[in-house]
Amino acid sequence: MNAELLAIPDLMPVMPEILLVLGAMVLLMVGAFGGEKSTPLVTGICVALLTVAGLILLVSPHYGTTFNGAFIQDAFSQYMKVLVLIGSGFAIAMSVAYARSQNFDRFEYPILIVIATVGMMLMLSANDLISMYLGVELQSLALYVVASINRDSVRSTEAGLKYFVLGALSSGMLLYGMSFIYGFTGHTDFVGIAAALTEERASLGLVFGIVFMLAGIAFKISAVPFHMWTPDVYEGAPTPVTAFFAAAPKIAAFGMLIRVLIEALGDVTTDWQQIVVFIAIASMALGAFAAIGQKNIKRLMAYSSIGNMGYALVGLAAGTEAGVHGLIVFMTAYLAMTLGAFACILSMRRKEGMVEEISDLAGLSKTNLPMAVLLAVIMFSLTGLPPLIGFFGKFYVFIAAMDAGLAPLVVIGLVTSVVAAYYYLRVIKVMFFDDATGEFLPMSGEMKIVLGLSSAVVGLFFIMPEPIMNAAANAAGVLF
Amino acid sequence: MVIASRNPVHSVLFLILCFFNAAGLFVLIGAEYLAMLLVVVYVGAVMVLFLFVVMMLDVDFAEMRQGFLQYLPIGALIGVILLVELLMVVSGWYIAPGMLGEGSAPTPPVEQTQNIAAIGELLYTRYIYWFQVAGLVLLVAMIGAIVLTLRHKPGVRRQNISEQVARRPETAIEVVKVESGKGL
Amino acid sequence: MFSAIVFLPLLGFLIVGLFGNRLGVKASEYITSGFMIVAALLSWVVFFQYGLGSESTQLITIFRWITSGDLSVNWTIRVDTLTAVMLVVVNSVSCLVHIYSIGYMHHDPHRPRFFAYLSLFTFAMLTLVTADDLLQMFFGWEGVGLASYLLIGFWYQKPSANAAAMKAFIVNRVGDFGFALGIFGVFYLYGSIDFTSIFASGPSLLENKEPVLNFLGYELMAEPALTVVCLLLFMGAMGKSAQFLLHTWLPDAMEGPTPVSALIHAATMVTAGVFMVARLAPIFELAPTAMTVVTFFGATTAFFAATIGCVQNDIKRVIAYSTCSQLGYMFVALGVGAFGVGIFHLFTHAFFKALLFLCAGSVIHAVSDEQDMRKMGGLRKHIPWTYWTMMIGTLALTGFGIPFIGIGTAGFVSKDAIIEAAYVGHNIFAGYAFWATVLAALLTSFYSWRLVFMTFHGKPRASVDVMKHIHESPWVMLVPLLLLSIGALFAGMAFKEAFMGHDYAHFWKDVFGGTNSELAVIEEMHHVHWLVALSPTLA
Amino acid sequence: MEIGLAHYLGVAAILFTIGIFGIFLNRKNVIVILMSIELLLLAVNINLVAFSYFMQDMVGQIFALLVLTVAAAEAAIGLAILVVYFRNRGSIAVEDINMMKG
Amino acid sequence: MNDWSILSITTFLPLVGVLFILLVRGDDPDAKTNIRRVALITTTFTFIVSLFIWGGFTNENPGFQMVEKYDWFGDTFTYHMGVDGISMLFVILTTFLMPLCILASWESVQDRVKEYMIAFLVLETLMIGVFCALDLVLFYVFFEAGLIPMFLIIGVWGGPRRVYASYKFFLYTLLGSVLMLAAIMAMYWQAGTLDIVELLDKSDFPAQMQTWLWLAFFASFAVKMPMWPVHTWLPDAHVEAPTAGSVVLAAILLKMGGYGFLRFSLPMFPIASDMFAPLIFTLSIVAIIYTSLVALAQEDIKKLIAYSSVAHMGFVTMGIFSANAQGIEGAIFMMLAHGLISGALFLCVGVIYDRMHTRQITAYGGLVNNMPRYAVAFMIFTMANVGLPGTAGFVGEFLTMIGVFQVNTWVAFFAATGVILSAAYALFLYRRVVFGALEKESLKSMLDLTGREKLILAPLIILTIFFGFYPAALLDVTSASVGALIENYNAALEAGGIATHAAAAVSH
Repeated sequence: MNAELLAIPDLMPVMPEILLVLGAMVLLMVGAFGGEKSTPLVTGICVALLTVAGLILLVSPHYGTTFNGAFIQDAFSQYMKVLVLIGSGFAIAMSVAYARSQNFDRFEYPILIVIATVGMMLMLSANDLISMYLGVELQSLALYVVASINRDSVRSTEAGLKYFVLGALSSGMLLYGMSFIYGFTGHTDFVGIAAALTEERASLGLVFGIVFMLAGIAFKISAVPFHMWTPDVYEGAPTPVTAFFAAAPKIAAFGMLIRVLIEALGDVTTDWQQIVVFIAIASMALGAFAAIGQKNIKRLMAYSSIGNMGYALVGLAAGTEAGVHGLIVFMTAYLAMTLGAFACILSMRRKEGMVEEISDLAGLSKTNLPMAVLLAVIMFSLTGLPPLIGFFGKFYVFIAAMDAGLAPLVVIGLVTSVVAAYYYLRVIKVMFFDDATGEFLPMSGEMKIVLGLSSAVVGLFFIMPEPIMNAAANAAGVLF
Repeated sequence: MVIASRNPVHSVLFLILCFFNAAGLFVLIGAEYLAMLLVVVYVGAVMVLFLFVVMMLDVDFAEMRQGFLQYLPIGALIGVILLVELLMVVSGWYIAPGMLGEGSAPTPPVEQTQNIAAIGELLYTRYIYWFQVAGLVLLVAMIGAIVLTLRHKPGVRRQNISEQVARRPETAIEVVKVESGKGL
Repeated sequence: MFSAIVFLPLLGFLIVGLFGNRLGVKASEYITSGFMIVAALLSWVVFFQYGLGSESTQLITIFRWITSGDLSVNWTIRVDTLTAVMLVVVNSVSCLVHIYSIGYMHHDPHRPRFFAYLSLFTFAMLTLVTADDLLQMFFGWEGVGLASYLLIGFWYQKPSANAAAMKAFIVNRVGDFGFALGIFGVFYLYGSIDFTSIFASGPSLLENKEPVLNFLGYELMAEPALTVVCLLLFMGAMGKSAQFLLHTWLPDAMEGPTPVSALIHAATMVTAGVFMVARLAPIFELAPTAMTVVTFFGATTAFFAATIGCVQNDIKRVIAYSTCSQLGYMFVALGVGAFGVGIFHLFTHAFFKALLFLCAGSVIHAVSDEQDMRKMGGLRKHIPWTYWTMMIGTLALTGFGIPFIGIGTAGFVSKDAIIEAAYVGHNIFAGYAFWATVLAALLTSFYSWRLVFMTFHGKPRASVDVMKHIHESPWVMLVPLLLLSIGALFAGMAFKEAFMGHDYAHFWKDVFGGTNSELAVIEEMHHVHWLVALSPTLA
Repeated sequence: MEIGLAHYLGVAAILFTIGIFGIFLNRKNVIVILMSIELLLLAVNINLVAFSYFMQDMVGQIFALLVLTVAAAEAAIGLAILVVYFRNRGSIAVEDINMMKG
Repeated sequence: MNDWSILSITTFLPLVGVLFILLVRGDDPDAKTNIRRVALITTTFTFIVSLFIWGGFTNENPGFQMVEKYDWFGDTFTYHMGVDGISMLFVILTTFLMPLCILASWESVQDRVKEYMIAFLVLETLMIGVFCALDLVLFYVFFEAGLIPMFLIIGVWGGPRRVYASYKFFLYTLLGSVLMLAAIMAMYWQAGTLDIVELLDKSDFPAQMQTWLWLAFFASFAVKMPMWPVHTWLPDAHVEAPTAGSVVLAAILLKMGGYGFLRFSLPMFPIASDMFAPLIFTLSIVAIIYTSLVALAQEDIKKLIAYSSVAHMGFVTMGIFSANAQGIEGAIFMMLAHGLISGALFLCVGVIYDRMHTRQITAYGGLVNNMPRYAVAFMIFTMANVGLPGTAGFVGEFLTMIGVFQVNTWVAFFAATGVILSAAYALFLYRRVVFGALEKESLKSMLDLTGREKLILAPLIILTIFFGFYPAALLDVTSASVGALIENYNAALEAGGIATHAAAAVSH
């Protein structure tokens, strides 16, 4: 027994996660003993926890690896974690009003989100296939539950079931791929894999491993052809849950994907680039075309997110630092836009309850102009119109792909974004051109805040782009 | 047969059989602890759970096979292709000689340490992190299962001990002043 | 002085156009007419200075217009003999028409507008004739087109007037299409479009032995290139001067008020094409083929229009077709190289054709706006002044005169000269032109006298009601008639020597490029066979 | 005949294929799908253990152990969701999971 | 000379107006009036400020002037503004027309006045920005962002088929411009910079690549111009847009396409431009002739004018790709003139639309009887549209044709037929609307131009005629820059081994 094994690992890099886990457990106790009454308290503390964790990350990050290289904290994971925390925090905050009106104010809900968040953070910090897998599972299991949290609703549980079946399948594929990689390289840690790969060229077995692993991750980011669950889950899950699904897990999965592909498999880029390119094209195309006929705004957002994942994959396909940089910017943009959009969707409340048809937005510009304007801004941003953030996100992604010689991919991406523009425009059209069919209840305070903040980022990013751009560049830089 | 049998109960049983076989394989290559675990955890716990659920849900199994064949040709085709490819991949698999024992944690010689001890030694020291996270995963599973399935049925009387203990005359007895001639 | 000539009409137009309604009708009439009288007098002064006197070509640059790369165009007034002649024609006729209109239009509520248009037209025509470059000419060219459009459509409530106005404008545009292309071609060949430099570098172009122009896929040598350019320009002239194929607008244009017909469609605008060809004589001379085509079209039009003139019943249409025909004569003269002769006919024609139109206007005025000759007749007694001036005009048109002794009406002198020129001309269509013009002259006599007889002689065919109202026109209309009569009678004899006789060289100086061909034609003309000389008279 | 790595991997591959097959071909019963997933994970485990043994590397076994753990957790959650769904819908036939289409 | 960032000030001044408008509360008539006033004052003030740009502009300098450059997105792209002879006048055109647009919508827009004015002011900022931007991305940002307010203007305040029209407008334009975006990225990859000035200096993309880049840019600008056959969005957009929207669309937004050709296609991809010139010529000719014929058959006034715009833009593209001084200067002049004239025409249509609420030609007739002043104004613009010499419309037409004649006579030949056709449709329109007897009862109560309408149309009339007689005022501004552009173009062609037209032409 050597001393190295017995030394207490450096816990500083893991502080935010530890904080969250402990907090979650304590809250579980609070909830269990406090009963239903404690829900608001638990919710509030959860948001606070996430905030604190985020602040720790922002203010005093400890870079470095720990647990014998299983866990890594660097600028990249720091940046992505902050995004994830923002996504989760806002998702919890947005659910408050909804929960109150829809009778599912269960204290477990915020706690599960916190744990899922921890899972995501672990994914982002994973420096090892096993850490990665555990992170994925931690997150996924929590999400399965969250999806079907509204257990009395058929749609919610059906969404949960679908999500679970396909998620578990994806885990299986992910694992199978991992086992091949392990078998081929003899290592599960990224450093070891990378080292093993530099020695010899990739064999068929490794390629299979990569294919299976990518397929598994593609499920998590809902990229075509593993997107089937997305629209149904988006539609079926309670709206705040959908908001959460749309934002944080995507970012985390992407961060993980980037790290594994760049850090571990960076030397066999050619082997996975083809796959990524294919997935990207398929996602962009499906996201653009399938959304056209949608009537439910949540389904619309689902297809929108599929498409957006396609764009993000374009940046990954480039496989360069510029590509990752673009991808990070894009994900930032995506987060802001998604949160804003869902804040609006969650505000579509009428006296008789929530509505989620696009046509319900008719005449919003007459009944609630600020909301209409901000939602329009977000939609235009999703379309990719300058000077909104969506444009710059896409721009950086595409320019990197162009740089990597993937011009056809770029052109396809741009063309699909025009097709996608059609359905985003339809939302705007309904809000601005059609006559009102009824009014929504006034927006709740937290929605206003979320919407305000996110649309401020979306709309005003171009004035002060440096902080985000520099941080993203920094984050991308550490991977190369 | 796990996937093909008409009755899910049979499926479960076949699955158990399958796990036993796998455990046997594990034993063959020296992973005794895992083999045991497989039997205990899977066969003992998970499969029983499955069986329980299957029986509890009591689905109508009569029409189980219908429609199965309609997707069979194409499904079989895909399955066969996948299988052939996989077999092609794995049949030529060899471990590069240089990689033997070069892994992150070489297996100690069997004479020195037992399999279970070797695992334990690593798991609680170097890989404590994974151990903890796995624990967390189980916690989530627990919370999730409870959240989803536990329900307080209205109308069920429950004993509330602290309430009973804290019972005071003031709360227990209502003193009613009865006006004369009126009755209650 | 030159600026005054050109810009007084513009001033008139602006004042009346902008403030006409405030100034009142009378003031509008007097302002425009007054300006025109001044301009007309000044242009006679110029005519004597430059034509009969010895002043040489003068250029007055006003300001830059378009400068782009090599292309440089200025607003310029170019004064030489040709310009002087045109100034006289334009301003005199315009001035008289203004005065005449005061009487003719006195029923109309929109008189200020009418006078403004007239002045605008005059201004455009003046910029055309004083242009020193093709573009300014084009400006005037289109300007008169616009004014013509406005004036033809003056009675905008009449759908036929609107249609005619549109037709005039669009058919003219077809011609302009060629003109514009011609301008481009000139610029391409010469790198410049002002007359001075074109004329200066004209002949040197022919020395170039390489293909100089790729036109519609054909590589053209210098001479064919020039021919193409000239033909394109001529197309413009055809449109404006209502030559065969593009003549259709002219008869329709008679929908406009009669003074307009007199001014635009007889004396001035339609002669713009003739003027343009004459102005570009130095280029046309380098392209004999183009000259041949000009001859052909001129001759064809002269004959063809005359035949149609014979069967028209509308008094104005008869005169309109006669105009067409006479323009054909002019082009014949130009085509055979007798530029001076062509311009001389333009000059004389202006007098008698304006006279005829104004007379016709007077007739129409008398019979309560009836234009159909079949409903006239026997008017001689009722409107004697008109009758006699009309007679003079008709005599001039038919070219009445006594051969060999040089006494005759204006038309006699100039038309004879053209027929002679055609006879001696050297291009392959000259012979055709000769016979066409002779026959046309015959037909001219026929339709002219038919007109006079149908209108003034015989029994009245108008309704009694109309006959009761017949009255002689007021003096303000008759004075222009008399003045024009004088011109129609004597202009030919008075200026014959200057335009095409012995003073030729002194008069024209080097306006037509100074080459010898036209001198030769003039020379030969003087020695033609007596029968040829006699033919028009016989006809 | 010596039983080599390829044989283990072959068995795993067959199991994996059957698992996939079971998920996609099953049109009737969700529970069978869950079992198919278990098959997938078992295949993975065989792979891992085989690699671990032939490479003389303990990490594979530890990985397999963790996979086992997680698989159990997953099964629990999966069954829980299934039960909840069954309560709401009264059926667990795959065909009936069709509330949402598009 | 550039002490006070005049370009940025001009560009963003309208946004200040937006802020003030946001401060106005309430929805009553007074508030609306205040909003309109604020918008008017802002745009007028912007115009005045922009005149200082012209004042400070040196005609002889072919390079960029009043340059401002700040870091923006790190080293990828910068905030780089500047004008040269090609772009400066477009800025002035924009600022000049905006107050007129505001005035034109003074009474016709009663619904959501606040949003309307904001949309217009934002649009103004973006339009000015397009012409000032000296960084490709900055350019693209302004270029694309303009879609947003325009989309809303058409969609919210438009006519009955506004949704269809706005969609078509948006998607057509977007599709074109994303391809341009791809090209921009490729340029960045190749040249390592997106600075327009630097790209202009070293436009040495390989010939093969130039072809693709050119096509991508073409896709965007051709839609924007719009060139046949991608023009179909324009008539719809015009017909449905409110008057002021049509004016902006016709007068300024279309010009972005031409400006783009001049700024990018020609100087940056000379070899490809040379190669594709025949294509452009063909499309231009088809545009000129075909759309003129289509215009002839229109029953809707605005549609007719829209088609005439397409035809006129045909002249512009033709002129630009003739790549000589006359052609290019003519094209620029034509764009400016068309800005004034077509804008004015749409305003004229707006005048009667406000009274009758129909744009059907058959609904009118004989307006001259009770609207003589209107008839005069309409006549002047019709004639300018026809390209009558003495109006601004002529100079551009003439120069482009004379320019193209030197390159290809076929093109000039067919373009000249457009002159005939334009006369036909314009006069046909005029005749049906204005001339004739006043027979329709509904028209008899129509009043002549109000003071406000006179105020709008008067400056346009004056300028239309002024520039017809003295185009040098504009041509002098452009000549130096155009000269430099052509010089570089020919030099690049020679370097590329292609005989230039200048060499082929006869020595003068």
